[in-house]
Amino acid sequence: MSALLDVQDLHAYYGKSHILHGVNFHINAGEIVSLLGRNGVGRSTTIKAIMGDVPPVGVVRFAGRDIAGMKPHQIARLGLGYVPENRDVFPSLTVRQNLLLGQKSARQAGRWSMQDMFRIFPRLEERADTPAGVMSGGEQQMLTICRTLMGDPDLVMIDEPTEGLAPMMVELVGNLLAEIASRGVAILLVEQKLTIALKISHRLYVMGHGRIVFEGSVADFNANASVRQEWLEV
Amino acid sequence: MLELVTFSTLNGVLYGMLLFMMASGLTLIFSMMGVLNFAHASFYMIGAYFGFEISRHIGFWPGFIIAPLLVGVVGALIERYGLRRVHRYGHVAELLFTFGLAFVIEELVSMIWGKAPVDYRPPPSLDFVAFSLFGTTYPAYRIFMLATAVAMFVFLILVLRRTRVGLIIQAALTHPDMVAMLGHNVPRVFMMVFGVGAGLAGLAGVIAGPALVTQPSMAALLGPILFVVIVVGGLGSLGGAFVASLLIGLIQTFAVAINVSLADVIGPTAAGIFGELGRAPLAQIAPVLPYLLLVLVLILRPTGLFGTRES
Amino acid sequence: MTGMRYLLCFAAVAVALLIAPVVFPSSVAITTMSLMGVMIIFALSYNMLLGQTGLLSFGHAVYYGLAGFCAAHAMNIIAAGKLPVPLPVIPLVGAAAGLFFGVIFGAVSTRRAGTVFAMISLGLGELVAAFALVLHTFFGGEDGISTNRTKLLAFFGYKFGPQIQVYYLIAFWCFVCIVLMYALTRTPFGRMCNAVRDNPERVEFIGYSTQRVRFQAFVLSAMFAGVAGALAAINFELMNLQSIGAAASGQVLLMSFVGGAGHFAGPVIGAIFVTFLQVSLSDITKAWMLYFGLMFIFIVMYAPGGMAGWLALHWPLLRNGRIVRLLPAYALAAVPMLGLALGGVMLIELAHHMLVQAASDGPQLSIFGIPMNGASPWPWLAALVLFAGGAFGVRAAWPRVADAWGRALAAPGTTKVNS
Amino acid sequence: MNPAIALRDVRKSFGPTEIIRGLNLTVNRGERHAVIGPNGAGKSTMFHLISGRLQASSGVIELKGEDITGLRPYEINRRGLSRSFQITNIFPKLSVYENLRCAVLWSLGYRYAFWRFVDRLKDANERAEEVLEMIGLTARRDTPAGVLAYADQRALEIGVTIAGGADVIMLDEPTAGMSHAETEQAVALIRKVSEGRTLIMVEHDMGVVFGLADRISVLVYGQIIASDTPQAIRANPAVREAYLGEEAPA
Repeated sequence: MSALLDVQDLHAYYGKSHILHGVNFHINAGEIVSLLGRNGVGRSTTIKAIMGDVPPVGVVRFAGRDIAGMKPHQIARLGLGYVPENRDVFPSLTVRQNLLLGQKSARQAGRWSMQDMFRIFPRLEERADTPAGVMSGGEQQMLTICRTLMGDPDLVMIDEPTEGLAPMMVELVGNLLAEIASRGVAILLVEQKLTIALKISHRLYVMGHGRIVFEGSVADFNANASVRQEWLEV
Repeated sequence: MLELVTFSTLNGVLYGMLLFMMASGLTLIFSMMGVLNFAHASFYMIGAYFGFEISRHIGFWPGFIIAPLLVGVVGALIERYGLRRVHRYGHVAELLFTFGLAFVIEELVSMIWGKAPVDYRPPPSLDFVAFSLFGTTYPAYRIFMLATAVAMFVFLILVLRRTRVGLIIQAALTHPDMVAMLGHNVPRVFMMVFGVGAGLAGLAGVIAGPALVTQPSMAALLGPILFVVIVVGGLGSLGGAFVASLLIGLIQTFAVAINVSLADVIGPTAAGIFGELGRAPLAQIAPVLPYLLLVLVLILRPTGLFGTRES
Repeated sequence: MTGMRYLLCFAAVAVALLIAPVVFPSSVAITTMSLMGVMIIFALSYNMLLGQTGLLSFGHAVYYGLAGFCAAHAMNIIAAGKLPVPLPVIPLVGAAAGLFFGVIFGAVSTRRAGTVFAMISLGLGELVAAFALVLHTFFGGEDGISTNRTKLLAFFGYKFGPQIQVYYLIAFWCFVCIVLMYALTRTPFGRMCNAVRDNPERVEFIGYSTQRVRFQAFVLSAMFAGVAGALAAINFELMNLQSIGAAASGQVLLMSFVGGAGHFAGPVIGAIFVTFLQVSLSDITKAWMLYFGLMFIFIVMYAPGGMAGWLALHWPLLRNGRIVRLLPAYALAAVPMLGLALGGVMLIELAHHMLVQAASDGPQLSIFGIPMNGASPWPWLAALVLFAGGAFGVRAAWPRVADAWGRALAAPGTTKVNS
Repeated sequence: MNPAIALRDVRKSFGPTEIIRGLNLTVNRGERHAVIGPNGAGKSTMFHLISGRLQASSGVIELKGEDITGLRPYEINRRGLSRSFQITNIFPKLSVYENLRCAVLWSLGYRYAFWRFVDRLKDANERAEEVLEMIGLTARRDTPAGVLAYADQRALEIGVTIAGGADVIMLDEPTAGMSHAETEQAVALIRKVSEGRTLIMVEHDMGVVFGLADRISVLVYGQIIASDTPQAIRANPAVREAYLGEEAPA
């Protein structure tokens, strides 16, 4: 069986800076995969390159199609969802309008409806008609994930969803990720912390200096203390 | 006095609404693409000329519909094959491109239709007196202009607030990249907004042409005022553009109507202090007022009345 | 460049200015060259803003025009009062006036940069133009203010009646201004102008106030524009509202950009070229303003460095002789380009003639000396074929040019130019 | 003696979100101080506040005992603080040499002079040459800065920062985006240029941090949670928690 997302020898540059030095990894349909690593090792750049936000050099195949060189909106339309790290909610629009914009067209019927979102996060329903800009960081994080889900992706790539969140919120995010996976949607989770990643991931990748430096299951990772020390800890 | 106030208010609001029909497109384009479109008033002029040309052959009403659409298409094509190309050289190049475009459009128009004003008239169906007040008559065509402008305004608000496309536009104003990554074709939205903005300006031209003078310098006369409107209102603020349009519309019409000089108001000393300026009637100084307002606003409130960003 | 090379360069400029009237002695040529001299100063002063400091102004003619009016009034006062002031110092009056208005308006406009600065400059330009319509005493209304340069104190016996004497007066000031403005670029202030243009943000982190740099650049630039304005007043013996308005501001922008804002010599080339076109093209075709605009758009889209930028791109190749490798590709591309241009010109001329002149002069016209009938479809067809064929040919030939460039640059011993 | 830099209860909000929440930090004179912390903790914001690019919502910032809160960047720079940027921030069309010369002009007192030639300013030229050699770009002296290779641009970024001779220098991720070999060179350069000065840097590469810093502060969620020697920081359970999200072992 071929992977849902297959990345081979991916390079990427920010201006003149060579950030990715040949990244290889893959994600199968319905799988939860975490991409770990310290700040600045190229995790965010990896997803941005896949999304076409940073020009990718190398092979990026999604659902059997070569997507390197496509425009971000074309890639999104193929079923690849992206939740950015800086939680780009549309601040002047209401929560409901933000969610509506997640849909790619007005008539789209997918795995997720607005009601689903409100059921999972009652808080969003309470604030449905308030501008998204006035919500707390955690609520905005929920909103961005839900907004992406409204587009009915087959794979969501989520960049540091727990960054700066209170422990209770972190747990909520964890639950949401589990719910996403339960509907057969694959997840690529980019994280620095291990809290959620170790709990829910099927497989892990660790990045260092623009390359993948470790690949394996959670058990493999736990068994290999040197990886943790060299590439993640202070 | 009451007569003067009534008619000046009517005309001022009318002029203000016309300004807003252009300023709204200009503001949207600026907010989205960061481009101050120098050629925006040129679209207004093309609208008037297209309207004139069509009305000559098949009548005013077809022109009223077709001309703005044509201008919109021209605008969209210019965005797609001109502006988008220049984008990579930065904002200065974009500004210069639209500057050159305004120049070329003026030359083309005077080449095709001549330098003298053309005879673009209101349709006979609207060529009557709407009402008369205190012995002065008010033409029905002006009422029609006002109605069109208000209808346009309502339409714009509805599209922006109530439709999906409006939502996408609002979101793309601040976060174009994120909007694209949700699967919306942002470049196409830009092109559309540019086209619709141009079309709105064209519509303003179609309806203003018969009331004012349709001539090749009409763009150059109006363009700078338009910039005053959007800077005074606050760059990127649609509400600000609306208020500033009305403000400038009213100031201009009242200034023209009131035939008083500074010397009449504060006595002959004014002439001593302000010299010629003190003696000149307000009507003569009227063209200066918008720019004076612009400079004042920039000194006292650099973000404009409702703006949030400085540049 | 070493000191010796500057001296040589300036000496060459001086010699060129001196002998130009000998080489082109016709009265038309001398009138044109006088105007070019004025425009060179004006365009260079504009480029202190656009090219050196990165400020796009749409109202630079304000300083040129106001200084011109001041100079005209000064000349009239001097003549009326028989004051012992000779004509050659009048440009200093212009400089002072430019400086004065530069300080006043600069204080308002240089608080901001970028698009907002551009808008303020446009607004100030319109403001002054609108005031000029009201203030008849100073601006003279539609007629403007006329003056008589010969009524001033004779300068070593010269009364500056003949145009050739005026030419040398302008040439002298032109030379002085070129040297001064070039010298300015070599000072700490000049370097900081460039730094502000390149990266205003970082400038604040190496100890400089960007606003102060912009203000100083603005004031000095207005001063030089003032010199140009005073020379214009001397040259025409008349200042009117056109010299202060948006059209004049647009023209100086056009000159600087077409010539190339990125190089010191760019505006000089632009001023000479555009003035020459204005004088010569306006005789040949009535649609010259249109060509002008199209040329400008072409340069914005395809050669944002202007003519000087294009030359500078070829300079290293010319020096090491590799330019010959480009010639075949250039020759190949030149043919369709010529076709494209010819076709375009024919279309415009045909359209212009049929729309504007045919009613009175009939459908007969001549383009490049070739007579044709605008009412017949054949010239139109020919023009279309030339235009479309040319466009197609340019597209086809372009990869060859790019390829030749790549190879000429990649050849060893050439300084690599990355983009 | 007053510390080089002191921040007292500094806060900064963007709209409703508070990014810096009562930050306290002391950097002693002559030390090399690294600031680390997870993404979004507010490290760059803190740099912007100290250097004057952003204005603090409340709190006090002192430079060598002098209150610099609310001053413009150039005023702070003139008081002896100079900073670099995370994203290279040089003068792209000017040559490498001109970049450095521009950076030394103010400190040598040339201000906005338009009556003297830069080429004749002996001290400015000597200083620029000196820095040029120090950052190892002598061979690229006349190249426009915009076409330099990335690592060279980063070196120039540091050069422009130190050229003015400020005694407090702040480097924002000086090795970001560099390869291994380039990072090593950068570390050597930083060591050299920070000799005898106070250095504050934000850095993600732990090798660089532990190799250079005398003291380390950990910034999490807008607050400094620890400020100590490298060994102490490595052993600090709160730091572990912040980085890995694991409960600290009891």
